[in-house]
Order: sequence, then structure tokens, then C-alpha cells
Amino acid sequence: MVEEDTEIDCVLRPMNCEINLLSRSDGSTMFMQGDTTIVAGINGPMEVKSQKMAYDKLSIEVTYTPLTGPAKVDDRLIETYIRESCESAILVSLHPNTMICINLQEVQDSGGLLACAINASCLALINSGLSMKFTIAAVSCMIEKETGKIIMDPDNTQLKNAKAEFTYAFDSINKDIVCCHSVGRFSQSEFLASVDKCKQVSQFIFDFYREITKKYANTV
Amino acid sequence: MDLQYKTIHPVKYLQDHLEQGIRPDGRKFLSFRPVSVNVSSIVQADSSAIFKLGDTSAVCGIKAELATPKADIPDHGYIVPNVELSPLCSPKFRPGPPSEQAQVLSKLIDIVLSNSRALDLKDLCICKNKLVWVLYCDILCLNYNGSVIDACIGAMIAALKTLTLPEINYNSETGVIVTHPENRKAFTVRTLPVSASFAIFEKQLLLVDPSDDEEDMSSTRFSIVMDDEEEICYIHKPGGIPISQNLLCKGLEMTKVRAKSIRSVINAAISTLNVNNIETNSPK
Amino acid sequence: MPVDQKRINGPESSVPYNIYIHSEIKNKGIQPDAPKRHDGRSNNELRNIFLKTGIISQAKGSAYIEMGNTKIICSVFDPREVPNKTGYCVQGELFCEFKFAPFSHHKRKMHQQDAEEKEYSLILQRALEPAVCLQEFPNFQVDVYATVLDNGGSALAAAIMAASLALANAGVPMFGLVTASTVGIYDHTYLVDPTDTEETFCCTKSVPGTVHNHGIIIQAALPQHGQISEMFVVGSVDTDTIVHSMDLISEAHKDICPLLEQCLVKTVFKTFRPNIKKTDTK
Amino acid sequence: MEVSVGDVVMPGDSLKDIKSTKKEGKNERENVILGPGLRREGDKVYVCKAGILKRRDPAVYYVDSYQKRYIPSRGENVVGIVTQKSGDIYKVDVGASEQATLSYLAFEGATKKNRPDLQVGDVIYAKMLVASKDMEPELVCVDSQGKENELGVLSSDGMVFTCSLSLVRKLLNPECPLFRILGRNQAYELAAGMNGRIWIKARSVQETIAAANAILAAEYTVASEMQKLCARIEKTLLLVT
Amino acid sequence: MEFTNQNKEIFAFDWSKARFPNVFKMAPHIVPGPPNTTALEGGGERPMNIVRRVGRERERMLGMTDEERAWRKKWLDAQKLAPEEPVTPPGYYKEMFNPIRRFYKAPMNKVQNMMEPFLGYTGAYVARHVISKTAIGIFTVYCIFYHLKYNKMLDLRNDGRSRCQYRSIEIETRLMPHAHGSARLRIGNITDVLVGVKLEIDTPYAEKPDEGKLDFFVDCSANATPAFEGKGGDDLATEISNVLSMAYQTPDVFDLRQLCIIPHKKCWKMYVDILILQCGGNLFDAVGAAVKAALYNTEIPKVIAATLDGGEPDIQVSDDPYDCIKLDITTYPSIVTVCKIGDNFVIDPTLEEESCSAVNIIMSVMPNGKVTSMVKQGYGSLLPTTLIKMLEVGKDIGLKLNEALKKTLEEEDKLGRTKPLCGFLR
Repeated sequence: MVEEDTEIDCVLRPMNCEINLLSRSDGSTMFMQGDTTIVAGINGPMEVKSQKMAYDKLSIEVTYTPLTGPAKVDDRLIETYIRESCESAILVSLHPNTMICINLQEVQDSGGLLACAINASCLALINSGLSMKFTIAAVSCMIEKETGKIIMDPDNTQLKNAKAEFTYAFDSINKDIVCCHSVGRFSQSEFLASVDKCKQVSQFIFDFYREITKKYANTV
Repeated sequence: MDLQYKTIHPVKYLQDHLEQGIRPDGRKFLSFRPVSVNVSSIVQADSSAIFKLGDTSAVCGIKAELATPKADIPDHGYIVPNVELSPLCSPKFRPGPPSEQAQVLSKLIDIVLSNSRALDLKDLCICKNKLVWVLYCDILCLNYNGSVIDACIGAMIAALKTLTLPEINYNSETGVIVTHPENRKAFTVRTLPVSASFAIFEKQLLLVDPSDDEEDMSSTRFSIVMDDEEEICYIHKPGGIPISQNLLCKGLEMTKVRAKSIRSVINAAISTLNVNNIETNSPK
Repeated sequence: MPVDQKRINGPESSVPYNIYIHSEIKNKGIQPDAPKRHDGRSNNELRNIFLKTGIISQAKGSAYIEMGNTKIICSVFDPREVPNKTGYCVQGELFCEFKFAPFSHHKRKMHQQDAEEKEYSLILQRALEPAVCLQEFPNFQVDVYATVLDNGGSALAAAIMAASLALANAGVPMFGLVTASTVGIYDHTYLVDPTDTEETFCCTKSVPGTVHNHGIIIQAALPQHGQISEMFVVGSVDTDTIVHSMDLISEAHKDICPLLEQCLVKTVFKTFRPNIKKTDTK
Repeated sequence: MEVSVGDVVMPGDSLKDIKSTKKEGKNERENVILGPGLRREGDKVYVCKAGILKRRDPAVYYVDSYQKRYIPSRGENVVGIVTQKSGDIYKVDVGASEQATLSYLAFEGATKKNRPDLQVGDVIYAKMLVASKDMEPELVCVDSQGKENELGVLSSDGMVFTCSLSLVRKLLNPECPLFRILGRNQAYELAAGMNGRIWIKARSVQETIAAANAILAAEYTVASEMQKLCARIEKTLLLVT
Repeated sequence: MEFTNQNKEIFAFDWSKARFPNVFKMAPHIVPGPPNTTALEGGGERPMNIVRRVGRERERMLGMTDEERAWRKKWLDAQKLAPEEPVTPPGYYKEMFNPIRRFYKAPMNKVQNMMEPFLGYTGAYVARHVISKTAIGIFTVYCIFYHLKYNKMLDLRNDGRSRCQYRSIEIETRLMPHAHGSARLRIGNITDVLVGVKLEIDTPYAEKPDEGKLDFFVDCSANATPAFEGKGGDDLATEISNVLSMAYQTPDVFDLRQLCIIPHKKCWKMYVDILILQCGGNLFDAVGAAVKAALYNTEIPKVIAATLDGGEPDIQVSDDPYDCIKLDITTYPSIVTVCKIGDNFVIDPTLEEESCSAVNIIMSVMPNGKVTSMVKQGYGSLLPTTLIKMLEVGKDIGLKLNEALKKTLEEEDKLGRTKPLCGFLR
């Protein structure tokens, strides 16, 4: 319903988002970060199957479907990251005995897939109107092999000469680390530097969220 | 009385302990459980290790087999780590295909192996394009009491470190393979990645090496894997409440100390094995 | 075969290196007529048994058994409702799962239960059922999981004993302890408590055309009641041989039963008098 | 980030200067009411839904947000579909996570002997009596005086369609001119449930569909353009008939 | 003394009773001491010894006074039986026999009394005993007879079979023209099993390069019994296929080497598919026999050319359907279930009998009498002696079953290919 095509900053790849595009879901979004594209849909709160019921909180089920082939072990890890991150963002105690399903479909992967998936699910959550403690923004970055430079939001070509790759998610209140994933070996100082850099950049994503919300809030 | 209290009010039970500055198993907040390692106890496996972290224990057995390499990386062998959280180790698990948790654990271990570059897959090549080794590392959790990833990584690394492979002669023209089981060569492991797990409770309270109950009731958990050179191989925090950078730094410092001690335990276990080997071999 | 998407997969096919070992080295052979077996035992001698209970803290009851190279760990959990069951059932149920660890065998085992493991699970269940007071927990089932870490022969018999110890350790009401032992038969040689090489030797090695006895007999019994709870024969043996080996096995049971009892007594002592320093039995 | 009334807010934002409009001669301490989308933690008030922060006198704060899934809330009128009859209750699907219950006796003039004739599949307009996160929601078709008061079974000639919850809120806002404008030239009956379900019945099928489309189109139309929207709808209707 | 008076009355009433007090009256005079009157009237105690010390020789010899001699004389006189003596005192009978005996003796006493006038006392006495003892004897015989007739001991089952008897077995082979071998077997018109054998070319296992593969697959159709619906039959199916694969495991029975085409490269893989159509008890035996029958008529196509062409195997299979190899079933075992019910064993149990038994053993017996596999089923346990007995029974039955099966199959084979198909798959 809303097309957003603004280049926020040269640090991050251009973000692009269309929300509420699935009519049957309670909240949905298609989120692009550069060429990496993910469609996320949320259903719920709805009734739980008895074996997965948590009597004191909302349970979250995440299904990630890769572009080709059936879901593999690798995708389970992405699902875990998204489930646990979303669980921290949602006010789970408000809806006991119920569950929500977050369905993610990879459309294109050109680097930073995990970050893109987390951002997409956060946007879908905002769209669904579920009560949340805060929003989360995920940023990926890498350390270049030769120069040791930190490159924000790298794409696939840049990633080829990466020494290490990080994905962080931050909350919108204190900008603390919600989730953290890394690939490759790195030293402590490199790690801390990358956290700092990503933390700064995450503000752009939060601003982007606000921008999107503003767009549709005004029309409704 | 203690037991009843624990079953009726599990959360309050833990909170009361934490308020008193002690954990239910009597440890301080920042003290790790004792580690013990036992290597090469399983005869049928090519190499094996049992890693105990307090109650938590995991056993890793490695079976080496032969296969043809992938076409795009013809000189790379395979390493296939799989974690099995069988119903044996905890009432949480049911028989059947691996649970999501087991799948995530397997993947994490796979990531740690590739991140740390502890082994070079080229070492597993016997004949380029034709024959390579496949190392099936099966990690079996025997007792599930928290920080399982630490135990799994420990068991796997100790097993890999003691792995020896028999000499294989491959005739690339006829395709005949001959194994010489007497000439076993040690497999090089470049570094020993060691993992440490942490649990965070409300008000940013940091607990190291959490037990199963502590893990369940914690607000968030994270694990750090470090190698010999104090380089970080993996930082894993799947979600949960946001934590500050300082807390992570504290975790990093703790990991450094912990990694050193675990490494010495593993090395000690391996050296006793070598001593035994020499002793048994010498009379002959 | 469909690829298992829930595990990390290696190459599509791989072969163990053992099959390429030169046949001269491989066939060291077992002489059935030799006075001593290849591990230095006499034919009727059992291997040393090491038993320990309560090694899995998360389980209600657990036991670990080591017989020579065979290492088995077994755990028992609280009764839970029988899943997918409608209606009342007077007797409780035992659910047994027997699993070889992938690395426990000469040949790598797959993760899924294969036919052999399923069969062994059933045998395990049938061996234990007569010993458990099933009427004590109607409509509920007790889960017993046994995993073979290292298969040095007679794994099933060891698993049965470990499981009965674990059940006792868990406080499941029982009529008596279950002991089990294996006899390998080759011609007129009876090998009590065979190792894995002896097992394969007894199972397969036979000259076609001749009518040798060969096979494996596993028997589980409640020695305190003189009852046989399970009997399992595979191979090709005549009934006289079976009868003879049953005698041999009952001799073995008499030796094993006190070991199990001792182990349990020690566990009880440890629980009530934790200060007493424990010593290992071998 | 601190926000104030009228801003677009995001979950995690905290509210600046919450105060009640002080009126002369009244008590200084007046209660501040936090509506949907706001929560208090310690002495701070946080936003928990994305939308526009609004305020009504004397001191009611709430977030106007977009939402599709209905979360039951006490006292709201909803449109539901009967899915099951069991014992002395009906189960009614209101689009929430659980089905709501509706007692046989919760109808005007219903007694143990005189039961209402409700079939599975009937559409009802009911009031939410009990709505708690831990309990099954419960509906009634009578008001506190025991009168029907427009609640009850809706005729099967009408049409039920779903829309977002925010649209219903917008339509039911007294300032929204849509129903008035639509009603000038067309006769229609309408029941709008807070659960995002609207039941509508006009003279003919065409008119019913046209009115429904007008309502759905109103989601993205500002109040000033509603006149135009209705005119367009009427024009198409004339063409059809 | 009041006695006379009393005596008269009694005398008038019952003569024999009247004598009694007189005899007894003497006793207190013979032996000094307080007369034990309670023993007279009261019926509760045993009759006292009226002889007292006079009864003993030694005491009699001790200096007797004249008075005593008189007494003795009197006593001796009293010892002489009067014609109406001996007299049975009232209560004597009651004392000698307990109430139960009195009860069951009563009718015969009556009979005896009735016969006495005709046969005299002795005759009546003998007759009475002969009659009663014979009656008891006949009764016992009848009891035993009934016991045997209506108990297991009679070796009869509720369908009229004896313990070691099979229900009628029907076998039809070669009824599926597309399979390499097939058989259908019915036991007692209830249990119904269909077996098909299929062959495929496959690569052998790396560790057994010169062996083929034999695979048993059991499918429990949900039509057989409602319990098999869904996954209900899976356990039973695994159990049956396990028993089969164990029975055929040893090379003495089935040499997998005969399925080899080119070692390391190609071999036959034999699929034995078993479909359970109806379940009426004794599935294992039915499946075992059906598999044996199916294997009997299995025809392995002849490989006419097997060459290694540059490492790649090249195989040509004969097109002629008559050009084939048959399997030698002389070593194949048949499966016997011995079902323990109570203290006895039955063969070929029906469903009801199966549900009654706590233990049954399933054994596969080769035609030479060797056991290739044995498993116990059921939740019960056994005594070693019982087990051995069951083994013997099973072995005997297995031998007979093998024999009968072989004969039947040969007979059917004689019919040749022209044999009309009468199975349900026509």
C-alpha cells in the first residue's frame, strides 16, 4: 500500500518496504535492503496446539522458507534468532495461552540476510499492531580482510573478501544488543569497534521505521 | 523442604537464591563448574572424547569414511558434525527426528568449526577429485544440565585433537584402494576453540556457566567461543532482553580465563593418553 | 533416499575404510578349538562388569554398564500418560528405545532407528515387562532409553541389565531384577558373553553344505524367581544345544545377579549416608 | 525517544509531559487514563504500538494504530458468527484468538423454557461482557436493563465483510461523515463491530455491494473527500440499475 | 433311692435305655470315690472308664479285702452279657461320630435298619457298605470322566481341534503373473496372507561384495483388522519382518551368494512383499509358510551375459520366461508359534486364544530340525523347564509343517503351468 524509496544514507544499502501486502495475514511486509528481499507475514494471536502452549505467555512460531529447496538446518538457526529476538520485543505476557506465527519467505539474498529477516519481521510486527516493548533494528557489517576496515551492510560481492561478518540487533530504547551473530575470526577490539559502528547506524533503521509508520498513519 | 519449594515456586526459588548472592547449586555467580575430559575411551570409534561440565556431559565419537569430493571444491574433505539431544539426556526431549534445538546446536557447531579454522579441510584430501576423508563427528548429549554447547564443543575438539587416520593408498588409474590400519597418522588441529556460556537475569545480572534451570528462567543467554590466540571465533546471542556492551566485554574477559583452563584440561587428558600409549607400547 | 533435512549432511555416499584393509590382515580368524579366547578368557568366563547408577542427573533413574569394551548408558523417566490412548487401561506400559550411537559400531550407524534397533527395542521391552509391576501405574507409561556408546559384543544383554538397574534406581516398583547374558555357539563351542568379533563369527561364519550349529542366544531372566523373561535365538541350532546353553546362561545369571544387587545397595548407602567414601567395584 | 501528543509514535517511545487539563476550582490531582497502546513502567509511560498518539480531555491518552486482529475488550459491540451449539451456550467466532461464548439466557426475554432460535452460521451483533487475557471472552445480546437494544441476530439477507479495526474506529467516530452522506440517497442497515466485521443490508444486492465498497474505500480517504467518494459510488449504481 | 421309680417310667418307655443306669450305677461302688454323675446325664463328655483300677492286673492282685472281693464278684457278674446286651447307650453314637459323619451316614443307617429284618445284622451291614462304597466309586468315575471331557486335559479346543492341530491351510501359488514368485495362504478361512517376490538388479554392499540382498517388507492392510488403521499395524509389521529376516539370516538357510551377479558390482535384490489381508490369529506361521511357498515358485531370470565393460558392468537378462533359476527350498524354515495357555501349549492359536495367552514363543524350524530363530512374545515370563518343553513341541510341529508344506507344494507344482488360477486375483 505504501511505496517507500528513499536512500537514507550511503552507509546502508537503500531500504525499501511495502507493508500490509498480504490480505490474509494480520500483519505483513516486504522488506528490501539493497537487493536482499524478504516477505514476512504474521498471523495471530490465535489458538495454540496443546503441546506448544505456554500458560503464561504468548508463544511464537517462526517458519523461514528459503528461496529454493526445503528448509534445512541452516534455516533453523535463522528461525531461532528471529523467534528469540521477537520474543524480547513483544509484550508476551499480554496474550497468554495464544501463539503467533511469523512466516518469512526469502525472495532474494545478496548479503545481510539475517539482518534483513529480523528487520522485516519487526516491521511486520509493527504492522500487526501487537503490543511491543520496543522495536528492534538489525545491522550487518563486515571487516575487510586486507584493510581491516569496517564496512556497513555489505552485499555479496563485498562479503567475498571479508575477514569477519557480524549481525547485530539493537533495541530502540537504550540501543542495547538484542542479538548477535558472527562469522569468522576476529579480535576483541574489532568486535567492539563493529558494535559501536553498528549501534550508530541502527538509528537510520529506526528512523526508517518511523518514516514508514508516519506514511500510513496519516492516511488512515 | 528445599525440593518441594523448588517444584512449587521454581522462579521464586531461584530469585531467593540469587538475592542471597549464591546459586542453587552452591556456586558463586561468576564461578564455573569443574571440567573433566576423557579421551579415546570408545574402541569402535576412530577417536572419541567425553567432556563433563559439572553434571552436563557430552560424548563425541568420530568415524572416518571415504567418499568422492564435491566437484567445485575437489581437494576439500568433509566434516559432518551432528548433535543428538536424545530423550536419554533429559525429559525435555522426545524420541523422533532431531528437535529444533538439536538442529540449531548442530549448526552452531558447524559454524564454530568453520569460523575457527581449527582444521583445514584440505588435510582430508587423499586424491584430488577422487577420494577424500569424511569425518562424521557425532556428538551425543548424555546429561542435559545447561551450557550444553560448551560441552559439545569441548568434546568435539578433544576428539578431533586425538583423531588419527590410517594411511590410504589410492591408485588413481585403477581406482584400487588399500588401507594400512597399522600406520595411523595424527590429524592436525590448528587451534582449540573453547566456548563459554552465560546467562543474564533481570537487572543485568550475569551468571556464568548456567545450569538447565537457570537457563530456562534466565532472560537471555549468550555464548562466546575463543581460540588459542584469544581471537573470538563466535559470539552467539540469539535474542532475549537487550544487554549492554559492557556485559559482553565482561563475558569476553571471563571467557579468556575459562578458555585457558579448559584448554589445559584437554591437553592434560591427551597427554595422559600419550603416556599410556608409550607405556603399553614399550614392553613389546 | 530422501535427504534428512534436519541434520547436517555429508556426501551422498561414503564407505568405511575398513573394507579396503588387506584381507590377510583382516582375517586374523578365531580358532574355535583354542583353549583360550582371543581376549584370554576361557569359554565359560564372563568379562568384568562395571556398574554405576544415577549418572544422569536429569533422569529419574539411570545406569551405566561396562562389560569389556561394551559401554551402555540407560535412563528412565517419570511415568507419563500414554499418548494417543483412549479409554482406561488397567496395566501401565513400558516404552523402550534401544539405540546404537552412530560411532558405536564397526560400521557407522545411521541416526534413524534401523530394523535391528527396533527389534532390540522390542526385546528390551519384553525382557523388562515381566519384572515391572505394571498394574501400579495404570494408563501411564514409563520411558526407558538405552544407548550403546561402544559395542564390544553382547550389547543387548548389557542393555537389559542396565535398564533393569535404571528402573530400580528410578524407584519403579519391580518384582525382581532382570539379568541377561549371551551365548555364542559355533559347532560344539559355547562362548559365554561373546565379544563383537565372536558375535559376527558365530552369526555368519559357516561352511555351506555342512550342518554346523552356529548362532547367538540371548536370554533374560529373573534369577530371584527362576523365571525366564525373554529368550532370543538367531542362527541355526538344534534344540539340545539350546537346552545346554540355557544351563550355561543360568550359571552366568547366578554370578551376575549379586553384582546388580551390590550396586543397588551401594546406591542406597550413598543416598542415605553420603559421607561414606565410595569405592568402585570391578 | 520522547514524544508528545499528535506525533507518530513507535513502540519503545516514552511520553513527555503527561498532565491533565487543570480546570479552575477542581481538584488538582486528577487521574490520567492510559488507553490502548500505552503502558506504564515505573514512573515512565511507554508506547507499545505504532501509530499516532492522541489525547482526549480530561486526561485520556491513547495510540491510534492500525490493526487487523481483534483483541477482545470489555463493553465493545462486535459482529460474530455462531459456530457451535453446546449445552446452554453458543460458541461465537468474533475473530479473536479464542471463540467467545454466548449464553442462551443472554437474549431479551429468554428463559429456560423459551430459548432463542439460533442456528450455526447465524450472524449476531453482541456486546463483549467479559474480556480478559486469561479467560474466554463472553458475549451478551442484552444491555444492563435486559433490553435487546439493537443487539441480537442479524438477518441473513445482509452481508458481512471484514476490514481493519482502525477503519471501524474511524467510521464510528461521530465526526466521520461517511454514514450520513451514504444515507442521503440510499437506504441501508448497518452493524459495525469493533472486531473489524461489518454487516450491511441495503435494498438490493447491488446497493449492498456498492455501500460495502464505499466503506472499504473509506479506509484511505480523508473526511473531506468522502462526499466525492459517495457521489462516485452512486453514479456507478445508477449505471448498473 | 429314687431310681426305681424313675426306672419304671423309663422301662415303660424304652427298654434298652432303662438298663443303662443300672450298669452305671455299679461303677461308683466298685471304685471308691465320688461318683461321676455328670458323666451320666451330660452328653458332652466322653464316657468314663468304668473299670477303674480293677481293670489293671497289678492292682487287682494287691491285697483285696473281702468287701472288695464281693464287689469284684459283683462286677464279674455284671460283665456277663445279658441277652439284650450289648447296649448302646444314648449319646454313644453321637460321641463316636462327628456331626458330618452322622449326617452322611444317616440315609445308609436307615437303609441298613430297613434291611436288617430280611438279611440279618451282618448281611445288612455288608450290604450297606457295598452299596455306599460302590455309589461313591461310580460317582468318582463320573467326576473324572466329566473333568476330562470338559477340561483341556481332554486335548480339545473350542473349535474342535486338539492342542497340536492346525486349522485347514490353503495355499495357492503363482497367482500373480507379474511377480517373480507369489503365494497366497489362508489358515482356517480367516487368516489371509499374500506374498509377492520381486527381483531387481542392485549394487551389493561394499562390505559384502559377493552377496545379494534379501528384503522383507510387511504391509498390514487396514482391512485386516480395524486395529491396523493409521500406524496401528506398524509395530506388528516390523515384528513380522524382523522374525522373517532373522529366520532367513543364516547362510545355512539362504545363501545370499546365489543372488550375486558380478561381485562388487551387481547383484540381485530380492524383495519379499507380504500383504496381510485378514488377520485371524497365528499370523507368523501363515506368513512363514506363505513366504516359503512364494520362494518355492520364485524364478530368478537367468543372466546370460555379465561383462565388465571398462569398469562398468553390463548385464543381459534372458527374455525367455522359461529360462530361469529356481530356488532350493529344502533348507528354508517354517515358522511355528507355540502359545502357552494355562499349563498347556497350543499350536495355531485363534485370535481368542492369542488374547488369552501371556507368553508365546515364535520359532523358525529348518527341515533338518534346527532352530534358526526364536523370540518370545507377550508380557509373561517362563520357567526354564516349560520353555524347554515348548521348544520340543515347536520343533516337532515345525518338522511336520515343513513336511506337509513340501508335499503340497510339490503336488501343486505337478499341475504345472496349466493349473487353473482359482485365486481371487483372476
